[in-house]
Amino acid sequence: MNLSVSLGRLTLPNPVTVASGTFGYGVEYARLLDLNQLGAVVVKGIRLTPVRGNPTPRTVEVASGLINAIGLQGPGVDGFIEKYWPFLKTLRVPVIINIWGTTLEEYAEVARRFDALEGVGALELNVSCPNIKAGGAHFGTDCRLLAEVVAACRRATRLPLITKLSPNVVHIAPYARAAAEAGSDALAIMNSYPAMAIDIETARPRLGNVTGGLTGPCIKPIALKLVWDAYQAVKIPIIGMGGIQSAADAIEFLLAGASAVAVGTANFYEPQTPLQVLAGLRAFLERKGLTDVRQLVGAAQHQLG
Amino acid sequence: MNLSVSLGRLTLPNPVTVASGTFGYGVEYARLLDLNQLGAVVVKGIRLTPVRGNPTPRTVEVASGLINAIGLQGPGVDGFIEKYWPFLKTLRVPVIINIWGTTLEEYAEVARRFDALEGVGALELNVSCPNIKAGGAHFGTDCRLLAEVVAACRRATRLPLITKLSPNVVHIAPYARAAAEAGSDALAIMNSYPAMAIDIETARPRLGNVTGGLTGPCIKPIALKLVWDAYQAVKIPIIGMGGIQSAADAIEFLLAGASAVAVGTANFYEPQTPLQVLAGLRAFLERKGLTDVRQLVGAAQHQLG
Amino acid sequence: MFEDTVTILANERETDAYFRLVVSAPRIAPRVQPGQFAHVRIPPLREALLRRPFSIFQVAGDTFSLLYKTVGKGTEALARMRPGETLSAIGPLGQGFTVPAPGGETPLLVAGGYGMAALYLLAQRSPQRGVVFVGGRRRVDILCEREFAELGWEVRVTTEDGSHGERGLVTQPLVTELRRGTTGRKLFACGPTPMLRAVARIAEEFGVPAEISLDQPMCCGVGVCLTCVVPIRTATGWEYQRTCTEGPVFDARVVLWEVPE
Amino acid sequence: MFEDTVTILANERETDAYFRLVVSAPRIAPRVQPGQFAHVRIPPLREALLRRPFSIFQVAGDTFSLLYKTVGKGTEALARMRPGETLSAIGPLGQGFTVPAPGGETPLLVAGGYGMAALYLLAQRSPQRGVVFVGGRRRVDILCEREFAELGWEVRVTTEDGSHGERGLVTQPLVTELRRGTTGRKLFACGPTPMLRAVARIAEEFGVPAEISLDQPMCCGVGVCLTCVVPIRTATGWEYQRTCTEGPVFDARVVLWEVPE
Ligand SMILES: Cc1cc2nc3c(=O)[nH]c(=O)nc-3n(C[C@H](O)[C@H](O)[C@H](O)COP(=O)(O)OP(=O)(O)OC[C@H]3O[C@@H](n4cnc5c(N)ncnc54)[C@H](O)[C@@H]3O)c2cc1C
Ligand SMILES: Cc1cc2nc3c(=O)[nH]c(=O)nc-3n(C[C@H](O)[C@H](O)[C@H](O)COP(=O)(O)OP(=O)(O)OC[C@H]3O[C@@H](n4cnc5c(N)ncnc54)[C@H](O)[C@@H]3O)c2cc1C
Ligand SMILES: Cc1cc2nc3c(=O)[nH]c(=O)nc-3n(C[C@H](O)[C@H](O)[C@H](O)COP(=O)(O)O)c2cc1C
Ligand SMILES: Cc1cc2nc3c(=O)[nH]c(=O)nc-3n(C[C@H](O)[C@H](O)[C@H](O)COP(=O)(O)O)c2cc1C
Ligand code: FES
Ligand code: FES
Repeated sequence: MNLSVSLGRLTLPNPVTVASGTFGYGVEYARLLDLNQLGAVVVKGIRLTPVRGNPTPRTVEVASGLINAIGLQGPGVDGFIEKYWPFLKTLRVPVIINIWGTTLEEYAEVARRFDALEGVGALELNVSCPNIKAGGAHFGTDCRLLAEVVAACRRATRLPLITKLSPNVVHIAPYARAAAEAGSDALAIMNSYPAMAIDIETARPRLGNVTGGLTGPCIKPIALKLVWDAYQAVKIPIIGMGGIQSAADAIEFLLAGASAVAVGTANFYEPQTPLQVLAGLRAFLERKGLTDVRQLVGAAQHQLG
Repeated sequence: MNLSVSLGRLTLPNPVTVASGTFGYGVEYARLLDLNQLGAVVVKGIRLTPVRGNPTPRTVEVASGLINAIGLQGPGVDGFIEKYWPFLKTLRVPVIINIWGTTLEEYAEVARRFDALEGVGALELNVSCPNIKAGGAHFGTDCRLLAEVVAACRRATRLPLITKLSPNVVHIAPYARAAAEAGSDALAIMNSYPAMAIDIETARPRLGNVTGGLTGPCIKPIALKLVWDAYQAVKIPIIGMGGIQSAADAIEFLLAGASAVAVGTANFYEPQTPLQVLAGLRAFLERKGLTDVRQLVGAAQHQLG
Repeated sequence: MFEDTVTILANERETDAYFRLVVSAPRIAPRVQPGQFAHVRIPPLREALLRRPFSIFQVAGDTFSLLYKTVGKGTEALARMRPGETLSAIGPLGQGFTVPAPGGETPLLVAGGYGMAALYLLAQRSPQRGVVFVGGRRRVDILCEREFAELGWEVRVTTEDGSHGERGLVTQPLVTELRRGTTGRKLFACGPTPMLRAVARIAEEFGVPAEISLDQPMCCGVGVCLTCVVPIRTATGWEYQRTCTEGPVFDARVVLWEVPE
Repeated sequence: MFEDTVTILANERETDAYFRLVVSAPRIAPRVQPGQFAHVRIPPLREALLRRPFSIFQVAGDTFSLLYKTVGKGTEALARMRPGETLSAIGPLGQGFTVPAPGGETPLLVAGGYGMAALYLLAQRSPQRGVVFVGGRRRVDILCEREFAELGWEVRVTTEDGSHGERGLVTQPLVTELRRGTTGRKLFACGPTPMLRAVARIAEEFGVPAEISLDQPMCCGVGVCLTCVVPIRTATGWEYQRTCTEGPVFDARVVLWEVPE
C-alpha cells in the first residue's frame, strides 16, 4: 500500500502532518509519540526576531472549538536554530518551517536564512494569522500583496514553498491562483477564522488580545469547502486542515482534494490523534481495496464530474 | 425593567427574536410556545414567485452545528399572503418578513408588494444566502451591489428595512456602512457560512446541493466578532445571531453591540430556546441590578474604551 | 403536539441491535394516532445537536414506547441511558395511518426491520384483524412477532438468509396473498425505502389502496426547516411536501420516487 | 510523561463541592514528584474539547488521586463519573516543588482551597516536618486537615467567616509565625493567585525563600500551545514562561505579577 504523497518537490512518507502552532517544535511531543511516523513535522511560526506574543488569556474554549490569540510568540530565527534545530534535524521525516514577517523584506529574509540551513523540508508561509497587528492576515487577504510575498520568498530560497491561505476571503480561488502563479509549490488551507468570546460577568472579551482565531471541529465544514474550491482553481497540491480529529475527517479532506492533511487543535486534547488518523486511514484503504492513498485525492470531485 | 428595544423605526417588546428560515411562518411553533412573548417573529425568505428549493438531502448535522442547503423553498409573495398572513397578522408582536430576489428589480418588487400589506413590522433583506445560484450571497459580497439592492428597496417601501449581511467577507465594516448609507434601518448579522461535508463511504457530498451554509453554536464566535466589528462601523442597530442557544449567548451578543438577537438553529432542537433566553436575560438583568436591557448594548466595547 | 421532559421507565435490548424504550409522557401518550412519531432529544449527545425521530410503537396509559435500532451515535447514546433519566420528546407528530372503519377494509401490514414499530398501534386499533408481513435480513431483525400474534393477527415472516420464516423478501408472500384476492384489502407499510417503493408498485399493479410511512432524515420534525421533503404528485404537477408534517404516512399513489425531470 | 487511559477506582464527595478521585495509572503514579499535575480528558465533555489540569494529590502504588472542586462543566461532568469508567490522563507534568534535603529547611506550607492537593506529597516526602497553614472561605473549604495531621504536621486553619480555626486570611498566622523566626525556613504555597501574591510579598519582606505553584488556565498542558504563560524575570529583563512546563512551581522571586510596562 502506498501512503506517500508529494507536495511539489517535497515527498512525504504519508499524508498525515501536524498544524503549525499546535505541535510546538516537535520535541515537546516526542515523549508521547514517535515523530518519525508522521508525514511531516510542522513547527510554530518563526519570524526574524524573537516575539513575546499577546497578553493572556490567550485561548478560550468554545463549542467544539478553541479561539486562540497567542500572537506568534517565538524565539526568532536564531533562537530557533540554536534551541530546536539540533533536535529537529535528527528526524527522519520532513520538517516544515512555518515563517512570517511584518514586511515583504522580512519574509524574504527569513526564507533566505532557512535556505542556508541544511535539511529543511519546506517553508510554509503564514500569511493568514489573525492575531497580530502587522503582517499575518494582512498579506493573506489582499491578492496582490499575497503574490508579492510569495514571489519574494520564491526569489529568496530554493526550498519548496507552501502558502498558508486565509479562510477570511469571499472566494479562495483567486488567492490560490495568485500563490500558485507566484511560485508556491503547495497550499495549506486553512488557518484560524477571526472570532471572539465575551465574559458576560465582567463584560470583557475573554482574550487578552480581544479577538482571536477559531479552530477545531467547529470549523471543519468551512475548511472542507475551501479545500474543495481551491482544488478546482489550481493544480498544485493542498494540505487540508481545520478540525481534523479522526481518520474519517482526514478522508473527507482527501476526497475534497487535499493531498495531505494536518492535525491541529486535536493535538491539544488528544496528542495521539495524528497516529490514530494514520492508522484509520490505512484501515480505510484496506477495507476499500485501495492500494494508493492518492486514489482518494479529489475523488469526490471526480465522481461528481 | 425595560426590555423593549428599537430597530430604527421599529420597536420590539423585547430583544429576543427568531432567525429567518428556522421558524417557518410562525404557525408551526404556535402550539409549542406563545409567539406573543417573542420580540418579533421573522419568517422564512420569500421571493416574488414560488420556489421549490434544492434537491435532498438538505441538511447535515456536524460538530455543534448544522449545514443546510434548503434553497429558499417557499410559496412566493401571493402564496405567503394567502396561506400565512391571515394567521401572522393576528400576532401582537412585530412580524418581520425576510425577502429576496434574483435581480434588483425583483427585490424592489417584493418590497413594494409588502409595502401594500397592512401590518408588516419590517422587511429583512436577505442578500446573503449561500444556497442559491442567482441572488443571495452574490448581492451580499459586493459592496456596490449591496448598496443598490438596499437603495432599490428603500425606494420601494416605507417599511423599516433590515439588511442581513453575509459573514463571508474580508471585513464587514464596509458592507455595514454601505447598507446604512443606502437607507437600511438596521442590520442582521450573520447568515450561514459557506461549508460542506462529504460522506466518506460514497465519496459524495452529503448535501444534494453539494455545498451549504453552516449555522449553530459552532459559528457563534465568528458571529460575535462580526457584530463587534459592525458596531464600531455604524450607528444603526444590529440584530445579532449565530449559534445562540442560551441567555448567556444572547448577552454576549448584546455586550458586543447587538440591540436584539435572533435564535436560529437552536429552535430545531429546542423550540423553547427563545423563551428560555428571554427568561434568562431577565434574570441576568435583575441579578446585575440593571433596569434597562439597553444598558447591555455594546457595553463590552464601551468598557474597553 | 407537546414538548415534554419524559422519564425513562425501561430501556432494554430486544434482540441484537434493537432496543425497547418506555417513557412516561402523560400529555403525549394518550393522544397518539397509529403511525405518528416522537422527536426525541438525547441529552448525552452534546456536539450532535439534533433530535431523532422515532415512530411511537405502543402506548399504555400515560406511557409510550419506542422500538429502535442502534445505527449511529444518537441511538447508541440512547441505548446507554437508564431508567430514571430524562429525555425531551415532542409529539405526537405527523399524519399517521388511516385506521380502517369498522366493517371496512381488511388491513395487510408490511414491515421491514423497525418498520414494525410504526404498525403496532394500527394493528391494535384496527376493528378488522388482518395479516402482517414481516421481513428482515436475519432472524434478529424480526421484531415483536409474538405481540402481533397476541392481537390475533396472522404473522408471515420472511428473512433474506432464511434463518426464520420463509427465505426471501417480504414482498413475495405479499404478492402471493394479493393473488388470492384484493377486494376489501388495503396495504399499510413501513420500512426501508426500497421496500416501500416495491410495495407501492405492487399496490398499483394489483389496484389496491396503500398507505406508506416514509423514512426521511429530519431536522426540526415540526415543519419549519424543510429538510424532510419528498416530491408529491398534485393536481397540477408536483410539489415538495414535508415528511414530518404532511407525512410520514402518504397515500402510495401520490409519492414520486424521483424528482421529476 | 505518559498518556494513559486510567480507570476510576473511586470518586467521592469530600466536603461540599470537593471530590476525591482515585485512578489506577501504573505508568504515571510511581513517577510523580510533589507539585506535579495530570492533564485529564473527561470523556462525557463532548463539545468542550480541552483537558483539565489537576495537581496530583496522593499516590499509592499504581494509583494516584486528585482532590478537585466542581467549578464548571468539566469538573461537574467528572463528579458524575463512576468507578470502572475511564479517563485519559497525561502526566506527571510540570516542574514540582523542591523537596527539602534531609536536615535542610523546615517547610512552611500555605494552602488555599484545593491548593492543599498540590502540597500533600511534599508534606509526605519532606524529611523535616513543618507547619501547614490552610485557609478557606468557610469550614467546607478546609480540606484534609486530618491527613496532614496524621503525617505529624502541625495544621493551622483559618476561615474567612471564622466557622473553623482562626477567623481571617491564611497569611495572618503565617506572618505571626515568621515573626517568631525565619532562619532555616522555606515557604511552599498553592492556592488562588491573590493568596500566592501575598505569600510572595511576605517571603520578600521576611527574606525567606518561597516556591509557589501558579494556577493558570491551560490548553495543551505540555508546552506546545503557549497558552499558560506568565511573565518571569530573567537576567536580562523578562520573558513569558509556560506554567505547564517551566512551572507550575516557580521561585516566588522571579514571578512578575504584572506584565512590565
Ligand atoms: C418518521 C420516522 C420514524 C422513525 N422510526 C424509527 C423507529 O421506530 N425505530 C428506529 O430505530 N428508527 C426509526 N427511525 C430512524 C431513526 O430516526 C434513525 O435511525 C436515527 O435518527 C439515527 O440516529 P443516530 O444518531 O443513531 O444515527 P446517525 O449517527 O445520525 O446516523 C447513522 C446512520 O443512520 C442514517 N440515518 C440517519 N437518519 C436516518 C433516518 N431518518 N432514516 C434512516 N437512516 C437514517 C445515517 O445516514 C447514517 O448512515 C425513524 C425515522 C423517521 C423519519
Ligand atoms: C497546575 C494546575 C493544577 C490544578 N490543580 C487543581 C486541583 O488539584 N484541584 C482542583 O479542583 N482544581 C485544580 N486546578 C484548577 C482546575 O484545572 C480547574 O478548576 C478546571 O480546569 C475547571 O474546569 P471546568 O470545566 O470545571 O470549569 P470551566 O467550565 O472550564 O470554567 C469554570 C470556571 O473556572 C475557571 N477556570 C478554568 N480553568 C481554571 C484554572 N486553571 N484555574 C482557575 N480557574 C479556572 C473558569 O474561568 C470559569 O470561571 C488546577 C489548575 C492548574 C493550572
Ligand atoms: C494555538 C494555535 C497556534 C497556532 N499558531 C500558528 C502558527 O504559528 N502559524 C500558522 O500558520 N498557523 C498557526 N495556527 C493555525 C493552525 O496551524 C491551523 O491552521 C488551524 O488551527 C486549523 O486547524 P485545526 O482546526 O485542526 O486546529 C495555530 C493554531 C492554534 C490553535
Ligand atoms: C435551515 C435554515 C434555513 C434558513 N433560511 C433562511 C432564510 O430563508 N433567509 C435568511 O435570511 N436566513 C436563513 N437562514 C439563516 C438564519 O436565519 C440565521 O442567519 C443562521 O441560521 C445563523 O443563526 P443560527 O446559528 O442561530 O442558526 C436559515 C438557516 C437555516 C439553518
Ligand atoms: S424536519 Fe423540518 S420540515 Fe420536516
Ligand atoms: S498549556 Fe499549552 S503551553 Fe502550557
